[in-house]
Amino acid sequence: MNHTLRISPRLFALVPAAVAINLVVGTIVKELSLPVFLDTVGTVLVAVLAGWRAGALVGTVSQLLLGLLTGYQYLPFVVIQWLLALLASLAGNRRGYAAVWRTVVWGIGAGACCGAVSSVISYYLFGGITGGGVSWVVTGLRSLGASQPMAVFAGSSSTDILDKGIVIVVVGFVLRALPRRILGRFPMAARAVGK
Amino acid sequence: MSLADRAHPFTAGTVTLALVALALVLPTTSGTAALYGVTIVIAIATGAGVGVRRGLLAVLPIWILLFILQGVLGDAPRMTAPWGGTLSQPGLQWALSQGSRLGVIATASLAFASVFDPHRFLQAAIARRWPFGAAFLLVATLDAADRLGAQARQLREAQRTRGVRVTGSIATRARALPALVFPLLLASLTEADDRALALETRGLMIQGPRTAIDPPQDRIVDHVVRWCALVCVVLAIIWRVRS
Amino acid sequence: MRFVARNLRVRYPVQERWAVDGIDLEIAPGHVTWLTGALGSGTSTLLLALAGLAPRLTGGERSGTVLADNVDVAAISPLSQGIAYLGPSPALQISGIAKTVHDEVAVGPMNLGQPRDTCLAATRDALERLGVGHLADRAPNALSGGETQRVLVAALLATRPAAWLLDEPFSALDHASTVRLQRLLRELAAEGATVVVACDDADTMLDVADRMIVMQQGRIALDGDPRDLLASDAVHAAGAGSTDAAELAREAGMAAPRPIRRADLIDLATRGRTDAG
Amino acid sequence: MPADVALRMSGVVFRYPSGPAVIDGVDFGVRPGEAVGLFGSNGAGKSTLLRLAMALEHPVAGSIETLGLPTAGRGPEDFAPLAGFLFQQPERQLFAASVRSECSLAPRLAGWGEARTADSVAEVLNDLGLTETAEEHPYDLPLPRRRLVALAAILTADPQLILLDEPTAALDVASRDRVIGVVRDRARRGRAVLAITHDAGFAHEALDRGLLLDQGRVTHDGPVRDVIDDRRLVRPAALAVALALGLPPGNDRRAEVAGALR
Repeated sequence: MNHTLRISPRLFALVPAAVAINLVVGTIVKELSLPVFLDTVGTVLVAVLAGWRAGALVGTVSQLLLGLLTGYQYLPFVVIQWLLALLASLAGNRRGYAAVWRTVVWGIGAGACCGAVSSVISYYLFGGITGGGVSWVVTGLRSLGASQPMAVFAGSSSTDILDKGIVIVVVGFVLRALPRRILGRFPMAARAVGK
Repeated sequence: MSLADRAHPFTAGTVTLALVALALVLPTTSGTAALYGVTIVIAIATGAGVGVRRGLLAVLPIWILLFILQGVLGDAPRMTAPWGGTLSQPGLQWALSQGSRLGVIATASLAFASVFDPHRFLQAAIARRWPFGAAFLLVATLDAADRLGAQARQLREAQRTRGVRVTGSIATRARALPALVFPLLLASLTEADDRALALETRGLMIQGPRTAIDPPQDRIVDHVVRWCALVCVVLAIIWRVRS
Repeated sequence: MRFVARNLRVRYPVQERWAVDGIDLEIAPGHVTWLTGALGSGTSTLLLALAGLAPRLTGGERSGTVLADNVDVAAISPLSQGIAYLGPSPALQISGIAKTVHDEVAVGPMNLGQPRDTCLAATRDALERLGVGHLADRAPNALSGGETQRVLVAALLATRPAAWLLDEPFSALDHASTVRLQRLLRELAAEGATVVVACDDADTMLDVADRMIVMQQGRIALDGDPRDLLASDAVHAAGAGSTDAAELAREAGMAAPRPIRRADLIDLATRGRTDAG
Repeated sequence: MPADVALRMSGVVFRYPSGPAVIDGVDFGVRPGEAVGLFGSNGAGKSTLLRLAMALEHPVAGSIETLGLPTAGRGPEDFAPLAGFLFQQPERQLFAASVRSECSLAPRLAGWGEARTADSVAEVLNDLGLTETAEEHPYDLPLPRRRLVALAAILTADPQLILLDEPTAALDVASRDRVIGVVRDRARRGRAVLAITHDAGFAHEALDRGLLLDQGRVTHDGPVRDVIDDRRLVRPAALAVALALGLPPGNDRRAEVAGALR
């Protein structure tokens, strides 16, 4: 990020806010002890409103910040944030947030892709271990006799489909309920909900 | 003020990155295990000992799973375990090396986090003519996360006074989610425009050189330590490539 | 700094209505100009346009010209041209990069790249002049609304601007702080600065403003001496509010020109009472 | 079932863990039909007192009864909708896509039927002059209007005790008069109001009684005009003229003073 990359003041205001949303929504969900993370709402929201590059930037800064709180052993998973930003923006260009069922379809699709990539990462870098809920699923499947790659893939993608799927559905609800004022300021949002 | 607090922010950063790089580069289990020991010593010596405990907490679950998945359920050749069962030889080897690698990364980064002062880092970045945008983004994000966190706590109280129940069955708690999350998103998006205005009117978008108000001291010892860390990493890479 | 607006029209995105709908205006240094009007009259938009922030940052469109010392304000970052703008919501304008109030006040000079000792001297003077020296070591996020407002004015003062564009700068201040800021605005104008204040409270601006501009639906409805306008019916007719005393006198059926200060109304009321008694 | 006293605090002491006493022995009550103001400098404990009344905080000593129910062992959701609480920057809790649906939240959570909810929402929106913006998105309204929506959203469930923290902050004159009207109307209809304010005009026009708080103790409890003494709060013109003309408390508001001046 150097002087040449002319980031508009709006992006300098939006990115910190979106990273804060990623962290704070994740904390709210943890406090409600719900069985999902939902720590990528900010990434998806900005990817739809300001394009996948902005979304990827939000994901990257979120990962850097998370590293300060929980350690940088999960830094390689920043790739998932980039992928999710790309898919969220893609969905936006194809009116993917216009109705609940569309968000569910895109949610499952994005969740499966993210799950697949994260299982590859966790398989090669962590031998299928990442700590947290998904690893216990993997261990369970392994002990049932599933092969290591199979267990890791099934474990990662099932939890990611649930988590990323809910994030995209939630962002869908938000986008469809945005005031005219914000829709006017973010033309991509209007297209994402098919207005 | 511990050693780590007094050191120049870039020094603490460089040492941390060096340890992480070494953890990824060093091949053998004995190498990564030794490095984990070195990391613990450095953290405690420089007054960032709290990073050791936090790092341990972060990787303990991973170690247990590594042992089960790789050690117990790993492939042949097997070896007899002290309690009579069998363990996978390569699996255990891999678990120990990967486990200690993750231990180094977690301990180093959490030790660094415990002494990281974002404002001091920003002053250092300004003094060294780093691109202001990147340093600003990191510090402004930490600030935004604090503010939004406080806003979320107030919102939870406000919605409870309107009758939203946040405890009880999983369905009740899930139903509370929109009331606890959507206002934050709407407020953040609306206020992003006012924030953008403020960034402009406070001069944070000016491209010119900036003045560091109280830049941290960058002593000779800081330079020496940074160079040493760099040299270690380069040596490790050369050694790894050659062997 | 002299502002000249010619046939200025400004509109926000998605909105058909022009928030500022054809304004010709000249604002000279050395005076305090007070903008007022009902909600939606366009005072805030005019301030944003004068600062070069609308439409560059707010989106939407602008037609006509706004010149600050013959330079079009649209292209420049206000602070680097000596224009200090303070928006209506204080908390959102804290920089987010300062650990203490002292560093927050130093953010302006820091960004302008002024020499370090100049920055520190300007910061000290500004803290003292706004009476917020005792907050110097506090965290900027932990201040009350009023304290935040005073710290922001100090932060702008530290850059020694030639022009001040302030949107509701008194909104969160208690009585003592209001008096202090009133005095400061008078001093800044006397020192040759151009001061423009959008404010909804006539009693606060009565003894501060040299010139009163009442806006209605994006146009200038009235432009004159506050003391004359506030005593007349014109302000109410233009949808704005006069002072508390004048509004009470009007509700009591008194004809214009009416008393605009509380003390004058009391004299009138008690003298009227003794004559009748 | 309105209790004879809407809010009672006896011998209340409150401190944050290992901190000084923020509320240091407070006894007072608010009866239905009363509109009471809480005055005092920043840090005197005003907000804490309001939070204690809504069971957002609990005292270390003494007892609090909100609408006849002890707050001990209860949370704010147990008092909704009988008690309503307006926070500072209340617009930050809005999330519905229209003013009408935002205002329907509290009544629905209280289990009201559709018809009863719709009637209550219509009435409150009319009181606050928001009827024509009922289908608008709250975030499309200017900030003062959005704040009125937040106030409307707590009034639609008809709370018996209305707790307000700086209800007229950042409002334009027209919106402020709406708030004054609503507070006086609810008091007249037997609801109890307890409001923190630094707005002398609102205090004089809308409130009857004033409690002055200093370092966690009530140092004055009497007619609100005693607290508006030009030292702490600048007297509005109506009060100044009323005092000059010797008009008694309760007959010294704007309308009466305007009449006397004719």
